[in-house]
Amino acid sequence: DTIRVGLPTKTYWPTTVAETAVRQKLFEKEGIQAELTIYRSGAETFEGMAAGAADIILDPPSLVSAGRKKGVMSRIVANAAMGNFGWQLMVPTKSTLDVKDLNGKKVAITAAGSGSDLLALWTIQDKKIDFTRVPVGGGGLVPNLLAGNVEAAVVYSPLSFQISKSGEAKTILDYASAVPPNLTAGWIVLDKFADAKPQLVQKAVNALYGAVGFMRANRDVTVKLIAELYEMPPEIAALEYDNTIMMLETSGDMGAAGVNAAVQLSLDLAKLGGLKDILPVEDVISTKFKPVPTQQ
Amino acid sequence: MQPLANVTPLKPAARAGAIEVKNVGQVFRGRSQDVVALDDVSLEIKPGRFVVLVGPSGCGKSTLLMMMAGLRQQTTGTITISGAPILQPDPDRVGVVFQEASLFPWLTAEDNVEFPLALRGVPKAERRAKAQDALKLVGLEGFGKRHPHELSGGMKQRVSIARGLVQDPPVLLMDEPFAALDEQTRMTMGDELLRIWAATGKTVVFVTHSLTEAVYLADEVIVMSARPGRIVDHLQVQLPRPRTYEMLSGDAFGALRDRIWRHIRKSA
Amino acid sequence: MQPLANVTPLKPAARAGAIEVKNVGQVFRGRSQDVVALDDVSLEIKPGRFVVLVGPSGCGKSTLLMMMAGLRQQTTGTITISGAPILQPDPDRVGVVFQEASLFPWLTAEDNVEFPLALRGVPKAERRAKAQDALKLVGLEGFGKRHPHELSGGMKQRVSIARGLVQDPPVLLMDEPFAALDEQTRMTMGDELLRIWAATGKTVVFVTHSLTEAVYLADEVIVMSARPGRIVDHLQVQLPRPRTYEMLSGDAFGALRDRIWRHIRKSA
Amino acid sequence: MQGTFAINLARIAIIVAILALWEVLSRTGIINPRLLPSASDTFVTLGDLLQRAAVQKDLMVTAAEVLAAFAMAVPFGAVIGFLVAENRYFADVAKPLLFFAFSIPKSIFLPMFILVFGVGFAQKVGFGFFSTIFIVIMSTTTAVESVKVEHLTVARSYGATPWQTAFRVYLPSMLPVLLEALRISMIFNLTGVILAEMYASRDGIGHQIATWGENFQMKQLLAGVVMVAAIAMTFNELVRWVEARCSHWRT
Amino acid sequence: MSAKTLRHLIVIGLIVLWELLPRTGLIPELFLPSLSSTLIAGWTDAAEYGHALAVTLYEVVVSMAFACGGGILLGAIVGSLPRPRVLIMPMVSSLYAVPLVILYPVFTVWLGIGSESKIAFASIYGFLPTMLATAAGIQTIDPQLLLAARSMGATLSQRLVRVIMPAAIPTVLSGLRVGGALVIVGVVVSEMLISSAGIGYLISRYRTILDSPHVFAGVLLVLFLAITFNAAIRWIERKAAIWQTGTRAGHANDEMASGAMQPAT
Ligand SMILES: Nc1ncnc2c1ncn2[C@@H]1O[C@H](COP(=O)(O)OP(=O)(O)OP(=O)(O)O)[C@@H](O)[C@H]1O
Ligand SMILES: Nc1ncnc2c1ncn2[C@@H]1O[C@H](COP(=O)(O)OP(=O)(O)OP(=O)(O)O)[C@@H](O)[C@H]1O
Ligand SMILES: [Mg+2]
Ligand SMILES: [Mg+2]
Repeated sequence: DTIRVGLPTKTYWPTTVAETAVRQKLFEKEGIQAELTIYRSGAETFEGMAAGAADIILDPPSLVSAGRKKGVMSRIVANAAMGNFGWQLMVPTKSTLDVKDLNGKKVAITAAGSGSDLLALWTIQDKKIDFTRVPVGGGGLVPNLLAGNVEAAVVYSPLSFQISKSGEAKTILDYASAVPPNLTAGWIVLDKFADAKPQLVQKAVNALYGAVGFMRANRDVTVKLIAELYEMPPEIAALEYDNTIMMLETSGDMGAAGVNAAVQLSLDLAKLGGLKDILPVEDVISTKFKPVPTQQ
Repeated sequence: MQPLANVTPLKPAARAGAIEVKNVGQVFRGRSQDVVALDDVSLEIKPGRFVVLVGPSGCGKSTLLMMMAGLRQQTTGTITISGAPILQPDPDRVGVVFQEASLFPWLTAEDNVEFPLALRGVPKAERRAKAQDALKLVGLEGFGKRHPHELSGGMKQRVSIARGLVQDPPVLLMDEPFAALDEQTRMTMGDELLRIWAATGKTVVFVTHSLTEAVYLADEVIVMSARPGRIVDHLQVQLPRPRTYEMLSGDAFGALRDRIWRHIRKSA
Repeated sequence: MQPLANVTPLKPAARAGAIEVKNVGQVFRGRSQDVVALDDVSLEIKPGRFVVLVGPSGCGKSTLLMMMAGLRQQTTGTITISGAPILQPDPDRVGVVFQEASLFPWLTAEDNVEFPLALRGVPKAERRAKAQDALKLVGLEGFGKRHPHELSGGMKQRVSIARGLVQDPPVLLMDEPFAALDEQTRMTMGDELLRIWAATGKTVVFVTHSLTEAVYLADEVIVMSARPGRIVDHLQVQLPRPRTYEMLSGDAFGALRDRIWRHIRKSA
Repeated sequence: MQGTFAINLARIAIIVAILALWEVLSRTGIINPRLLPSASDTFVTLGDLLQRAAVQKDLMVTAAEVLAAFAMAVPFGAVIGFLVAENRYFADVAKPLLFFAFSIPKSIFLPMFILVFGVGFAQKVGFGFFSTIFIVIMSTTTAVESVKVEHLTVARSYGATPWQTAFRVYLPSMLPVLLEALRISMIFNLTGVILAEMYASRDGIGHQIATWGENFQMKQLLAGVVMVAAIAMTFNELVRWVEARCSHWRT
Repeated sequence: MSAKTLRHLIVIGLIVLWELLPRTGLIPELFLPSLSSTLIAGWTDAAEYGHALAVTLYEVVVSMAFACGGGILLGAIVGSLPRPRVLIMPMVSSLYAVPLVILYPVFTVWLGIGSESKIAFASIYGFLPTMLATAAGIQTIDPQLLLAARSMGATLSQRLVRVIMPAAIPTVLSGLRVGGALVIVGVVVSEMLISSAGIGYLISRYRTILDSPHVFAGVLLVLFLAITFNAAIRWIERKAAIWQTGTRAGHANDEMASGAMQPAT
């Protein structure tokens, strides 16, 4: 059997997880094959799954909720991350602005409605300030920040580490710690698929969580892998390892205590971004699969 | 496929080359008003005849030729060629030399001449040979490799004549083919044409403005009047063949020429 | 701006219309070989003369006219018109009627005739009047609203002549303007042309293949030979003016015609 | 012919000037070199990238997709364009519809292609085809309209079959317009395939470019852009070469 | 059946399919929401869409002026002058080969994220095809006509306006069609990539949150733009029809030309 894994963007930790699982032959150990496809963003990944081009994907709960409204029946089967690790609000190094000073200013986000938009909206609400969110796309974040078109930007990892390391920008707000823990991303499968091939799903999450375990245990190998995948110097890869990979959920159990609340919080945050129809938590998660990490 | 039992050949040999025009009219629908270019034209041409069509400018000669070639549908009446009505161009029955040379600018002179042969899939060597012959006939030996824009007006017209000749259909329609030629070339080409015609037994319909040329070449001369185009005279030229330049000054010749001239003068 | 003190008018009235061609040659660079179209042609035409150019097809008549009009640069030699060399088209000095009608297909006949006037900003009413006159002159009254594709070959040529006439330049170059016309129309137009010429004192250079027409119209006939184009004869036609059709059968006329004919025969 | 040398010289001069400007702007810091790495750096990076087996494979994949899409879109689009130009009825029915389809950004339909083809070769080719076909249709229509009626009449009088008319009259007559269309189509095709690769893929050069862009790896991004541009330009030159061979009869 | 009827039938068919395919579940609503839900989505947020339309319309009109005006003018010049042609054309078409969509995010650095960058992008996007089509069309003009105009002393601009333009009008019009359509696409795509206003912005925003009815409401607006533009071109075509007599378009009613159509059918 082959499981098709859909990943939103290449330089995002799920890619590292899935790649590790492939390279360490964890899928094979589970007796399955994996095929990795990289999409351009979370929404595209979700569409890919809806179109039947991916079996298991990583996305935030909000998309699951929105998708169910549109007739795409899917659920989160495993909890992947409980925070926005590596996501930071950044300003150019020379800038003296602090978060509060951003009132009335312009802040770059990747796209309206995206993860970065949600974080920007959260900032507005939490810090009781108001600024204009400017969608500039992933490729436009740093150029526009450096060129001064925007005063600040919500930057994802490892780009955030990269530009702070290079001295081009500095962090004024680290969302990993600032935002209360919520379920930011989970592994998602279609209900249909989960019903038809529960074993395959189970094996896939086993392998993926096996990979998380492996990465935690093998720093050097993983840093090297990140450096290779992202085409980045090892220092940045090491930062990525320490600040995101090490923060990932190791069990993934959706039935664990507090998960429901974390999902609820995540959905509430999404409401800020214009998501209209929020479904009850029970409808977007599935507790059927409890990952049993594949052992090396 | 089974052989078809009752195939009637399109052009029974006896009638090959016969032209019959019956009550043909042509009306052009204009934006503001309609133009009656031809009105009730009827004529019959026996196979193998050399017929010259004359008439004042704009009387409908080209239009009549286009209809005989199947390139334009008449508004009324019927046109029969080699025994069958002509409804669309049929190069096996009719060939045309247009009033304007209309050569393909992207082809050389010889490729232009070869064009109709190429369409029929004549092998390269054979059509090259035929094209060379035709070009030689019109006095353009050695100009085969030139493109139309490198030729003079008269040369282009001659290439166009050569293109009409290589086709070798039983009926050849020629619309003022010699208009852009000097008198000497014109005479030579006229004689060549007569020679080919005599040798092949084609029916030729030839438009010209030169009355001398008309009488010199023709078995019959059809005279048209203008607006709307009608046939006003149909003369038989009984002069013996081969024609000679001496005949030009003969009385019979002069009389025929004068008779046509009087028609033209009246209607132009 | 200050008035300029020493402005010499481009065309001193005395020389307006004079044409001087000195040792002019034209070589076309071909891909494989070069073509010498004209070789060392020299001639002088006094203002107000009616000069006819004859010669076998492809001898370089059109090429010579194009150079006189400034539309093509000669390879060697100089051409002077109205006292100044002609290096580019100058409608104040020279007008051209082309061998191929070259009408603008998107303009009606009258708009085509008005075109040169419109270029100079002549007011609408005035140019309309002039165009109507010119169209009447060429026998196309009532055809002004037609587009070129609705006209016969001869009609197009006549529109083109009308277009040349409205320009009214001191020198008029006409390249086989009557080639597509029937004999009657041709004669009428020839007479009209002579009338205009006599009334305006223009210099006319006229290319034709009809030797009768040449002698009938000309003050002088220039005969060219082919490949490479050279002037082989330059005749003065001393027949009195106005010319009449009776002259055509006179001895003087016949002699001139014969002389030209012999040249053409030799070189074609 | 004597001008050819001068023109080539002028062309080279312009290219050198553009590269020099690029280099100077970046080196002197008039433009932040982080945003616009210098030409030399970009080309060094390009050299490195081209050595990588992964990049070579991606290029091959993209090239295969582009060629497949092009090979289908051009004949198919040309035939439809031909029908639209020559058949009144067909034109009246289809022209406005085709035009509307042409005016909608094609990327909106990317998910549809995933729905139908999944993610892979067929989907890239399908989308490349879809992004190209409309411009091919519209350009062919333009090209056909530039053919002279007299030439068609002559061919008709010789009893030319539709194929003969198409290949012996239409094709040579509309060649300049058509080649221009080919050029533009190729660019649309390339962009379409790359967009599809950026959207969802496992390999292909668009996949790489997307990553470089999101990672703010300007050197690699520019090198990638140069790579794609080079492919398109090579094709351009190929078309120009054909054009030069076929259009010498034009003065 | 008349062409118009058939076309209307096709349109009606498409509309019915649009409604039925999602309703019957043959296509998930995420990919194609039913027409009715799309219309409802558009209607409930009419104000938002109206504002976006205004922004996009402004950008489209300005870009159109640049792309079509500039494209035709430069195409005419380049097409009628052989020297600049051989020099410039290869450059220009090579330039077009640079995939601008990829570089667009970097573009915004210099042009800002407002309308200017959209206008620049869309102008370039639509400019080239217009220019190339015009230039290529002009090359098919009968050189004899230009010669005639020159002999009558037509200046370069007169030749351009009075000979080249009318002779090339069918080609130029089709170039205009292509260019105009591309301008619309260019504006919307650049808005989708990077912007905070306009139809493209709405499309990509709603897409990110998987709100497909709102996405397609935006697509409908784009279609509306295309229909408007098409109507404008049709109007110009009718105006230019007088010029076209004698060309192929003008011959359409002529038997000769319809006869010439036979090979195609
Ligand atoms: N497409 C058309 N639309 C309208 N009128 C036309 C069209 N074609 C020809 N005519 C008209 O039909 C008449 C006959 O034209 P035709 O070309 O047959 O004349 P012709 O006898 O060949 O003249 P010429 O000797 O000058 O070539 C003319 O009055 C012309 O204006
Ligand atoms: N652009 C060109 N390139 C090469 N050769 C040319 C070109 N134009 C004309 N020629 C050649 O120059 C010679 C003279 O041509 P020209 O058109 O002047 O002849 P003409 O005397 O007007 O002939 P006609 O009476 O047939 O019109 C011809 O042999 C022709 O082939
Ligand atoms: Mg005629
Ligand atoms: Mg000539």
